[in-house]
Parts: sequence; structure tokens; C-alpha cells
Amino acid sequence: MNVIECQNLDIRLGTHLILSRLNLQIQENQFVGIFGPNGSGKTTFMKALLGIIPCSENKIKILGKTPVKARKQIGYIPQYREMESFRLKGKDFIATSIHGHKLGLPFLTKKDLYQIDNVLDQVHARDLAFTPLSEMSGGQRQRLLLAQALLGNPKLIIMDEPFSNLDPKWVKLILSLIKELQAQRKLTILLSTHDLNPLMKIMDQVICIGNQQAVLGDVDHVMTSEVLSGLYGFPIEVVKTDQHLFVTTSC
Amino acid sequence: MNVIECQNLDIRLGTHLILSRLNLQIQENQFVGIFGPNGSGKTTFMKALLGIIPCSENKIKILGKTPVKARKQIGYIPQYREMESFRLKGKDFIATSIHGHKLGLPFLTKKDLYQIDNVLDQVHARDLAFTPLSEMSGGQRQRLLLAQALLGNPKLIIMDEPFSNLDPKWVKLILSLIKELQAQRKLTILLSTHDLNPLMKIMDQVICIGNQQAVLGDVDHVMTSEVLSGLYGFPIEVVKTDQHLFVTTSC
Amino acid sequence: EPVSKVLHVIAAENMYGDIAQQLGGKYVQVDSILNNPDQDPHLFELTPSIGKKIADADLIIVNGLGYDSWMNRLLTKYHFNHQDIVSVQALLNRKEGDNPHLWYDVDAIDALSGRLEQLYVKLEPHEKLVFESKLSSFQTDLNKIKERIETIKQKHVHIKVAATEPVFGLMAQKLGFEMLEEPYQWVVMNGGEPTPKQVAGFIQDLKTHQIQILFYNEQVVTPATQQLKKIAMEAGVAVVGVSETMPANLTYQQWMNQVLDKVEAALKSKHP
Amino acid sequence: MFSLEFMQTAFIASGIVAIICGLIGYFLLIRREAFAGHALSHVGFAGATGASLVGLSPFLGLLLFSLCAGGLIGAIGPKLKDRDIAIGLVLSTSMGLGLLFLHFYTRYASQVTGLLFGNIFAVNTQTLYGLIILSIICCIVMLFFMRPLLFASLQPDLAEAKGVSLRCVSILFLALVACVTAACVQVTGILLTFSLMVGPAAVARQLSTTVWRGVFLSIFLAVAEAWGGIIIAWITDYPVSFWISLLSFVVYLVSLLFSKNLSFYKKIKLIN
Amino acid sequence: MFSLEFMQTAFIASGIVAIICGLIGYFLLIRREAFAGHALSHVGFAGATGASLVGLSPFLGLLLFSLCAGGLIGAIGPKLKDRDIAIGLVLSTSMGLGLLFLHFYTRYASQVTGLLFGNIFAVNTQTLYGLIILSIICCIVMLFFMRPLLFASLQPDLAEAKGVSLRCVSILFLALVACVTAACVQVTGILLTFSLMVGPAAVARQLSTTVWRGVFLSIFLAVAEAWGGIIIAWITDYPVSFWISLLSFVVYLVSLLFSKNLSFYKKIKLIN
Ligand SMILES: Nc1ncnc2c1ncn2[C@@H]1O[C@H](COP(=O)(O)OP(=O)(O)OP(=O)(O)O)[C@@H](O)[C@H]1O
Ligand SMILES: Nc1ncnc2c1ncn2[C@@H]1O[C@H](COP(=O)(O)OP(=O)(O)OP(=O)(O)O)[C@@H](O)[C@H]1O
Ligand SMILES: [Mg+2]
Ligand SMILES: [Mg+2]
Ligand SMILES: [Zn+2]
Repeated sequence: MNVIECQNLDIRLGTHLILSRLNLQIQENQFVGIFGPNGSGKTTFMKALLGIIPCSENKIKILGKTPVKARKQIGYIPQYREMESFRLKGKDFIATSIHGHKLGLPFLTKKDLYQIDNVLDQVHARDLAFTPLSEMSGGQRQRLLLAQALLGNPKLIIMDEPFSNLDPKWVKLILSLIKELQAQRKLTILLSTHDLNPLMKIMDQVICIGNQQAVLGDVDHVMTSEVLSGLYGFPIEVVKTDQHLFVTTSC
Repeated sequence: MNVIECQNLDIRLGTHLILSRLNLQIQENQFVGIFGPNGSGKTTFMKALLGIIPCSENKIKILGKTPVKARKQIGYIPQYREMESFRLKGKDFIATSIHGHKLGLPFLTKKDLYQIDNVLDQVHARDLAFTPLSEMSGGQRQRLLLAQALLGNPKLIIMDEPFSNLDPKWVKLILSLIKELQAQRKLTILLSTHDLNPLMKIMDQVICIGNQQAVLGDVDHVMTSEVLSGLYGFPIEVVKTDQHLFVTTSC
Repeated sequence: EPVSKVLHVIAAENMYGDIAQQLGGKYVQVDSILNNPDQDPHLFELTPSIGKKIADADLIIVNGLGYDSWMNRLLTKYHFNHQDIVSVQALLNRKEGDNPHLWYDVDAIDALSGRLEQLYVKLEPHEKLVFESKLSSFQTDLNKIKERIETIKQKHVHIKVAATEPVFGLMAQKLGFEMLEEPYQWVVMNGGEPTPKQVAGFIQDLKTHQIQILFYNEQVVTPATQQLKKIAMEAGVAVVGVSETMPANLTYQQWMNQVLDKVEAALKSKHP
Repeated sequence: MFSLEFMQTAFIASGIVAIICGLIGYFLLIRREAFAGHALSHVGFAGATGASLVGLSPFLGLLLFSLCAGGLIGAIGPKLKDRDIAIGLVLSTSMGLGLLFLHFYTRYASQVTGLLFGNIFAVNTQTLYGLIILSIICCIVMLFFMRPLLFASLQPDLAEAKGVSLRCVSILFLALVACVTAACVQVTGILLTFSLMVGPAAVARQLSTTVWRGVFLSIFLAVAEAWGGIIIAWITDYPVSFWISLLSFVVYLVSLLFSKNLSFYKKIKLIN
Repeated sequence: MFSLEFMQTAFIASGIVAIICGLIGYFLLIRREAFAGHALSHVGFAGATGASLVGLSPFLGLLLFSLCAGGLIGAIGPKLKDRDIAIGLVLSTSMGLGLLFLHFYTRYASQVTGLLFGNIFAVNTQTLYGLIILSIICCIVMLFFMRPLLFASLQPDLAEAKGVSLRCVSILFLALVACVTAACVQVTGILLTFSLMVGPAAVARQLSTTVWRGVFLSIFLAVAEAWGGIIIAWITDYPVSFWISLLSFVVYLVSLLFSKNLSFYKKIKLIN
């Protein structure tokens, strides 16, 4: 079954057309990078997949359902914003998202607590459970958010620029965490970033967004100097060494 | 004359020692990159140079003066924050920084207006003068801030992660702008970023901050796998091709 | 026979308006600004029409003492130098901060009526006789009230009373009553908050019949007055309601007599 | 002190008000909507006068009007940024409406002024029962509403993606705040209600590391401050609201010093 | 309507109040401190009562107290985040102090209660001159202070680096706001002052693309709303404050619709 399926999709904000005539299908267990210039519509596309931006009916199918119905099976990490400088513990912070979408008694069951411990273990961050949010570094917060996105056994995780302001070590650590989780749980990952290099050898597929178009392709096909230069409207070079693949703008 | 000179400098926040026994001298016309893990103290170091964080006397000299006295000759771009979504025009926005530090009649002289036009020209952004701030893209805003930093003919420009959330095209454009300006005006540039690759061939010198230490060095000496791996406490590889120099964490 | 023009009189409060009307008869036309017993003078905002009337008035009567400060501000000499302004406060030489419910002081009304008559005569010299006769008949009524007050004072000595607000204070003084719980009253009047001991003391005095009559402001219905009323009634203390503004359809004399009726009834029924 | 009936009632009433204010206040401060809490306490009077005007129960009007105003603020400004404008405009418009109603109907005017400072010693049993019922309803609603409220407050973007309507949450919460404020202000006045809403919650937000601890600390402090204020007021014979507002300020200052030593981050913020 | 002296004064006084409120309000909203504007109008009463207590001029006390409170708010919360708590606590503490002063002031405190709604038709010449002087001072101060104020408000980080003390700017500005509020509230009441501060400025912030245009639009709208309100009040004979607050709300709503079509970004914000 396709995890994401878009047919002839137009995404509008107000009367402004952001993306037009999108057609793409993404299978299970794929790591998909999303690239595109600033303001091209990456965040908008993700929000459409999450059902926050309403689109014409039946044009988007997530796991065979409408985005709204598939919500429970999507994990999401929004584009990083400064979080409240609360002294709230990590565990309490991510616990707000369990059942947070519906009314009900605010008590966590043993199962919920077990689940939280479980996801924290999966991102190797059990220690963060008791660290106040205000004392976490940027990388720790991202790990916490990743753990939160794993709650409820999602089949699809959408991450909007999770690496901005993170140093290379954390980028690498979190990337390998994601990769590990993906392999274990056959997740589909959608991840947008501006720094293409760390993803080069990790992605399975790439979505390029630009000029109101979004194109899905294999890494080898898309990650070429021609395609990227066309996408950004700027000469971008892809350099291949024996073991590495690099993207650079210095020409 | 040294543009920046630190002698045996300790930087503290409260009672917490952030950087200790710093010794470094930076000459005119240098492009200096600042690297270091999250929370290592890059922003703190820059704030000390700007005189925002008070340090023991005479340990920092900017252009031979104390940081407070040298303020006028330093341009600064703070770590990117979401700007007010005003409809204020670009010109009016950056005009607030002219004489903004002292009381006085809020009228701009012809000279001030000429100066604003001049710096906007220098960053090739005359069109931004009349664009409302709320309608600018991230790259446009950074360009505007760069123009603002050039006001008043500074000898030193300090930029704190100016590239976060920008796409490669804008990074490249702004970098080449900076480089161009630096060459023209013999500026010293201090720039921090987490994405080392775009800077590899542009920097003249590098400051590595980590473990409460800051070390200045030439690019060739510092940008090696050993130094970087040590700095981040994580295996980082520097790959050299005929024309390129890349940093990668994928090993 | 010279034709008299009708004098326009504006009274800030309706009892003064009533008195002005009685003294002027058909030669005056009176408008009272605060004329509804339910109205709160503090929350009153002038409308342009009232402003217009004031601007056209020949004579203005205000209470003063901050009770109608909006009028005072309006009536500086600069704006209304052609007018005669009667301030009851000024007639009595009272200082800011004193009990502003001056109409419960019969002497104040006496002074006011005399002053009004003078002014009427000044403005309409031809009707001097009419005004004089109206004044004397008014003062006859007033003297009857004074006598009544004196009788009550003679008959009942050492009467201790209390009130929820100092509305009735000046009359109680004239009646020779000893007013208890005064700090409580001022606090309530100023919109403040009574302290626990003030409340406890008040309740204690009601329950132990230290207080023989409780006066309350009919215009201010708050839980606090309700509470004290209830306790007083349970304890058998006489309760008398008084109002700040004169009820409609009454003259000043009728109003005062009504109040004194209530006081006498209360004195009769009071706990021995 | 505890043997007096009105003191017992005061302890119970202030305890209940403190519980609701502490609970609501904690979430109010998490959402940085303290202004709304204050503004809504002014809004009610327009409803009260308006309802009297058309012959309904003033309390019903007060409640309905507050509810609408709360909802309106929530609807106009669900984002933090524009909220202060939305609150300001709703506040001034509803006060303007109140003034208009007052112009037509002045009966409850005196209750309006009485609202800045209430009188905790004059709570009748009926009001007390009303308060108890309100507090139970409020606690139950909060209990069921807490989950989406927290989610939408702490992680708005994610909450939106999970199908929580930020606007609905905002409207519902402010309507609840409006309800609570309307009821409490009737009993204890604007000052006391607001002090109990902001002070304890500010401390709790500063110190607590879990939501439950925060809620309980906030409630605990509110009750402690309320009762402490009454006891100190009894001893010193100054007004209760003064002591409670002072206590709430002092406790906050102490917590600030305390939290300075708690975490390194706080220290830096104080330096900058 | 214009021939009447009190109407002329009303036009002049409200015009001046509108000019200062429009000017100050614009910066108040840029800094998102509307709550401070409202809170400071309450704070004055404590000063007024305190001053009367020790025998000083109430207005002096009001001014001094407002100034201190403004400074204190500025000093506690120079960062946007904690400001609502700082304002809330200063507000409740100063109201508490006012209550305490009231407790000791066992006379009639008329100046305390009259502030919610002022009387624009009751402005005397002395007050008018006072207002004119204040507005000139305020405009001159703002003229010289505008540069650092704007810089610190729009680009706090950069301003700090250029040697602007954010705390000083915050304290100074709020002290100015306190001053202006104290003076205007005396003349026009809390409601009208606040309406003129928030409504026009909100529209100006929404529509204008340069600071000067924003300032002038804000002032222009404030004056237009003030005068429009007076004229409509003249015609309908409803209270002025009601009309001005309603106008200010309506104008904001209209500007919202208008700005929808202005820019694409706004549209999205309304959708989200
Ligand atoms: N909340 C918003 N406010 C203003 N404009 C928006 C908003 N959301 C979307 N847009 C508009 O829609 C377009 C797509 O924006 P979007 O945020 O999806 O881009 P993006 O690819 O995520 O950019 P970035 O790389 O900077 O995150 C932009 O051109 C912008 O003009
Ligand atoms: N405003 C602040 N709030 C909290 N902690 C701070 C603040 N400023 C500095 N610190 C502390 O000082 C240390 C240095 O912080 P700094 O912001 O200078 O790091 P940085 O190198 O700029 O990090 P980043 O790469 O994430 O921007 C951090 O470890 C942090 O704990
Ligand atoms: Mg985006
Ligand atoms: Mg930094
Ligand atoms: Zn208020």
C-alpha cells in the first residue's frame, strides 16, 4: 500500500496557488528528503499532508485514508521554534501530546507511561525524561521531539527542518537515530532541510519543490548538478568521490 | 593594527565559566569562521566582543579600544529571530538603527538617506527599500540585515548564524556579497555557522570553540579530520578533492 | 405690569431642584440632573443635552464636597460668569472630605432656601413679594421639621445607632443619636473593604443590642448590607432604610417627614 | 476568630475562590493571557446592567456577557501576538456598552462600583452554595479540558496537526475564565480575584517541573495566601484584599530569588 | 453645537487627549504593552488616595504613584515574555495599597470613584491649560525619545549591542505612559483614554508602512474618533465614551477587512 498518494493536487493559500498538479506516490519504508528554495512551499506541502491546510477532497491519500483520518498514524515535528522556557520535565512535555487531541481525564495510564519510556528509549534519551525543558540543548530538544513523534506507532513521520541550528554531531546523531528507527519499524520518513550534504547517502528518494512543482525521484536521478541547479536557479555542483557524494555551490 | 585582541580573557555568565584564558589576535581584512558545538559559547563570545556581556577590563581590545568604545565601528547581525510581522518598509526598518542609540530628533538627514541607499546598493537590494518587512523572504531579510550592519562604515562585522534556514542559493549569494564587501572595504568578518561546507574555501582563519577553549588558526591547520573530530567529540571527516574541500560526518 | 421671564434653574440633585421649584413657583423652570433614586452619582456621565441645559441656565445649585464634582469642574467662573451658582457646601463652609449628604442637615436647607430667595429676587426684582411669601411658607414647613427633630431629641436620649453608610449621618447628629461604627461606614461609602474586626464589631454590637437602630442605604443593595440587615432583624434591632436621592412624587418636606416617621416608628419598636 | 460565623464563611468562600483562581490562573499564565483575566472582570458589569435593562436577572446577564466577551477575545486573537489588541478592544467596547446601558437604566450602578473591592465577610449561604457548585463544575470541566488545553498551549503547531482547533481551545478556555471571573468578582471583587489568579500561578510556573505539581502548587499557594491574608487582616485590622495582594507579590519575589538558585538558565536571564 | 462654550472646550480637550493617546498608543502597541496602558490607569487611584491621606494634592500623588508603577513594570519585565506577570503583579499590589490608604482615609474620598467614566463636557480652563502643557511636553519628549524607543522595540538584540539599555528604554517609556494616562484619565476617564490608546493605534500598526505614517494615522484616527464620538453623542444624546469606544472598535474591524486585501501574508494568517 502507498503511504502517501497525491493525485493532481493543487495547494492554495487563500487565492495564491503554491503547488499545482502534484502527482506522487511514496511507498512504505522510504526515507524521503524534501528540498527546495525558501518559500517554495515545503512547509505548506507538509501541512497539506497533515490536513492542516484543506485541499480538495480525495486528492491526498495517506495510508489509503484522507489526511484528517490518517492523523493518528502520522508523527510530526514542526519547523523549530523557540520553546517556552518552562521548567517542565521532558516526560511531561511530550506526554501532553498523548490524547491531547481529545477531551478526557488528564491521567496517563500505565500503558501510556510505558509507551513514553519506550519511545524515549528508542531515541536513547531516557535521561531527558527528567530534565527540565529550559535546561535542554537544541539537540536534546530535537531528540525529545523525535521521541514524541514516535508516540502512537506512526507509519509516517514528517519532519520540517529538524536540523536547523544544530551542530554536525547532533545532525549525525539524530539522522542515524532516524535511520535506525526507520529500519526497525518500516517507517516512511519525510524530512525537509536546506543542508543537503548530511542526507546524501541516507535518503532513498527525494522530492524537489520549486516553481509550483514537486517532483519525486531517486537520489541518483535527482541529485545531479543539472537538476539541482535548475531547482534553485543557481549553479550547484554535485561532486562524487570514491565513498562520498557532496553538494556545493562554490564553483 | 589588530582588529580584535583578547588577552587571557575569561567569559562568565553569572558564576558559570563559559570560556577561559582566551588569547587571540585578528588582523584587518580577515574572514574568520567560528565553529563549535551547540552551547559551546559562540554567541556568548560574540556578545563579549560587542560589550553586551561585561568582561574584566582591558582584556578585550577592538581596534585598540574597549568594546564599548568601539561599538560604532562594529556591525552586528544577531542570531536570527522571527521578526515582527510589521508592514514596515525595509528602508524604515534599517533606518531605526541610525542614531538609534542616542536621544535626538527622529529626522534623517540627506546624508543618512544617502547612506541607506548606499548600503542597500552594496548588497544589491535597492528594491527591498520599499518592500514591507512582512512580505520578505528569509534571504531577503538577511540581505537587509547585512545592509544594516554596513551602516556607519564599520571595520568589523559580527554575524551570528546568518545562514540558518536559508537555502543554498541564498547562502551562496550572501556569502559572495560578504566576500565582495570585505575585499572592497578591508573589513574583518566574524561569522558563526554550523554548516561548515559553504565556508571552506572562503575563510581566511577559523576560531574553534569548545571545552571552554577558543583557538584561532589557519583553515589548513584547523580544518582537518583530527581537529574537528576533537572539537565536536565525534568522528568528522575532511575530504579533499582536486578543487574542493568537504566536511562530512558520514564515516 | 412688567412681564417676568421664566428663570432656568439646574439642580445637580433632585431635592435641591424640588426646593428651588417650591421657592420659585411658576417663575422658575427647574431641571434636576440626578433625579432617579436608582442612579449612582459616581458613575454618571454628562450627555450633551444636559450640558446644553446647564449652559442656558440662569441659576445652578450644586451640593459640592465632591459629591457632584463633574458640576464643579463645569462651573468655573470662566465659563459661567453670567450665572449664579449656589453651592450648598460653600453656604455652610464645609471642607472637602466632610459628609457630603448635606440635605439631611435641615440647617443647610434653611441656608439654601434663604440664599435661593435672595438670588431669585436679584434676578427678578419685580416678583420680590411672591418669592418672600414662598420662602416664608417653606421655612414654616422647615421649622416644623426642626421642631419634630427637637422633640425626638428631647424624648430619646442616649440612643445609639449605626448605619451601613454615612448617608443619614447629619440628621442623626441633629437627632442627638450617638453614631457607632463610623469607620465601617466611611470605608463602604468610599468603595473600600471593611476589615474583619470592623465587621465583627458591627455584628457584635447588633447582636448585643448596643445598636438600637440600624440605618441602611436603600440605593446600595450589596451582600454586606443584606447581611447586616438580616442580623439586625434577627436580633430585633430596628432597621430603617434611607435613600440618597429623593424619591419621585415627594416634596422635600414630605420626604423628611417620611424619614422621621420611620425613625419614630423604629424608636417605638426598639428593643428596650 | 474561627468561632464567628462570618469568619467561617469567609474562610470557606475565599478558599473556594482561591482554588478556582489558582487552577485557572496557572493555565492563564502558561498561555500568557493575564490581561484577559483582568479585562474579563470588568466586562461583566455591562452584562449586568444590560440584563436589568431588559428585565433579566443581572447575574445571568453578567455571566452571558462575560462568556461572549471571552469567546470574542479567543476568536479574534488565537495567536499570542495580536491578543493584547483583541483584549483591549473587547474591553473598551464592552465598557462602553456598559456605560450606555447605565445611561438607560441605573439600578445596578452601585453594584458596579462595589466590584473593585469586594467584601469577603458578607457572603451569604446562597452565594456560598453557588460558589461551591461553580467550583465543582469548573474543576470538572478543567479536568476534561486540560489535555487539549495544555497541548494547544505548549505545542500549538503540533496540536493543530493532530486536529486540535487552536481557535476553539482559545475560545473555550477564555469563556471558562470569563465564567469564573464573573462569579468570583461578585464575591471577592476584582482586586482579590486577580491577585489570586496571577500571583500563585506565576510562582508555580516558575518553580514546578510537572503540570500536576504546578497546578497543585498554584492552588495550594492561592489558598494559603487567601487564608493567610484573612488571618493577618484579623490580627492587624487592615483590609483583607490588601494583605492578599501584598502576600501574592511577596511570595512571587521570594520565588524569584529561590528560582535564581534553582537553575543556571534563570541566572543568565536576570543578568541580561 | 460649536457655539456653546462647553462644547468648544470638549472638542479642544478631547482633541488634545486624542493626540497624546494616539501617539503613545502607537508605540504601546508596537511594544505589545496594551495591558500596561490599562493597568497604569488603575494604579493612579492608590497614589491619589495616599496623597490625600498625607495632605498632599491628590493629582500629585496620582502622578508620582503612576510614574513609580510604570518604572517598576518596566524594570521587572523588560522582556516580552514575563511582562504580563510583571504588569499583573504591580497592578494588584498597587490596587491593594490603594485599598489600604482608603482604609485610613476616613473621610469622603470623592476623587477615587469618579475615574471609570470621566466627563469630557466638564473640563475647566485650568485643566485645559494643564492638558495643553502636558501634550506639548509629551510630544517633545517623544520626539527626542522616539529613536531609541523604536530601535529597542523593533531590534532589541541589535539595540543592546549598540549600547541601548533595553531596561532603561522600557522604564522611561512606561513612565511616560503612566504620566499621560494619569493626566488623561483625570479628564476623560479610564474608558475613553484606553479606547483612544488602543483602537486607532491598532489600525495604524495594521496598515502603515512607515513609522511616520503610522504615527500620523494613529493620531488622525484618534482625533477623528474623539470628535466623531462627540458629534454623534450630540445628535443621539447618548454618552460620549460609549460612542468613542464603539467607533474605535468599528474602525478596527473595517481596517481588518481592508488589510485583508492589502497583502497576501495577512490572508494566510487569517486562514490559519
Ligand atoms: N504563515 C505564512 N505567512 C506568510 N506567508 C506564508 C505563510 N505560509 C506560507 N506562506 C507563503 O507560501 C509560500 C510557501 O511557504 P512555505 O513556508 O511552505 O515555504 P518553505 O518551502 O517551507 O520555505 P522555508 O524553506 O523558508 O521553510 C511562501 O512563498 C510564502 O509566501
Ligand atoms: N540566554 C541564555 N539562556 C540560557 N543559557 C544560556 C544563555 N546564554 C548562554 N547560555 C549558556 O551558555 C552556554 C553558551 O551559550 P551560547 O549561546 O553562547 O552557545 P552557542 O555556541 O552560541 O550555541 P548555538 O550553536 O546553539 O547557538 C550554553 O551552554 C548555555 O548553557
Ligand atoms: Mg518551511
Ligand atoms: Mg549561538
Ligand atoms: Zn482594569
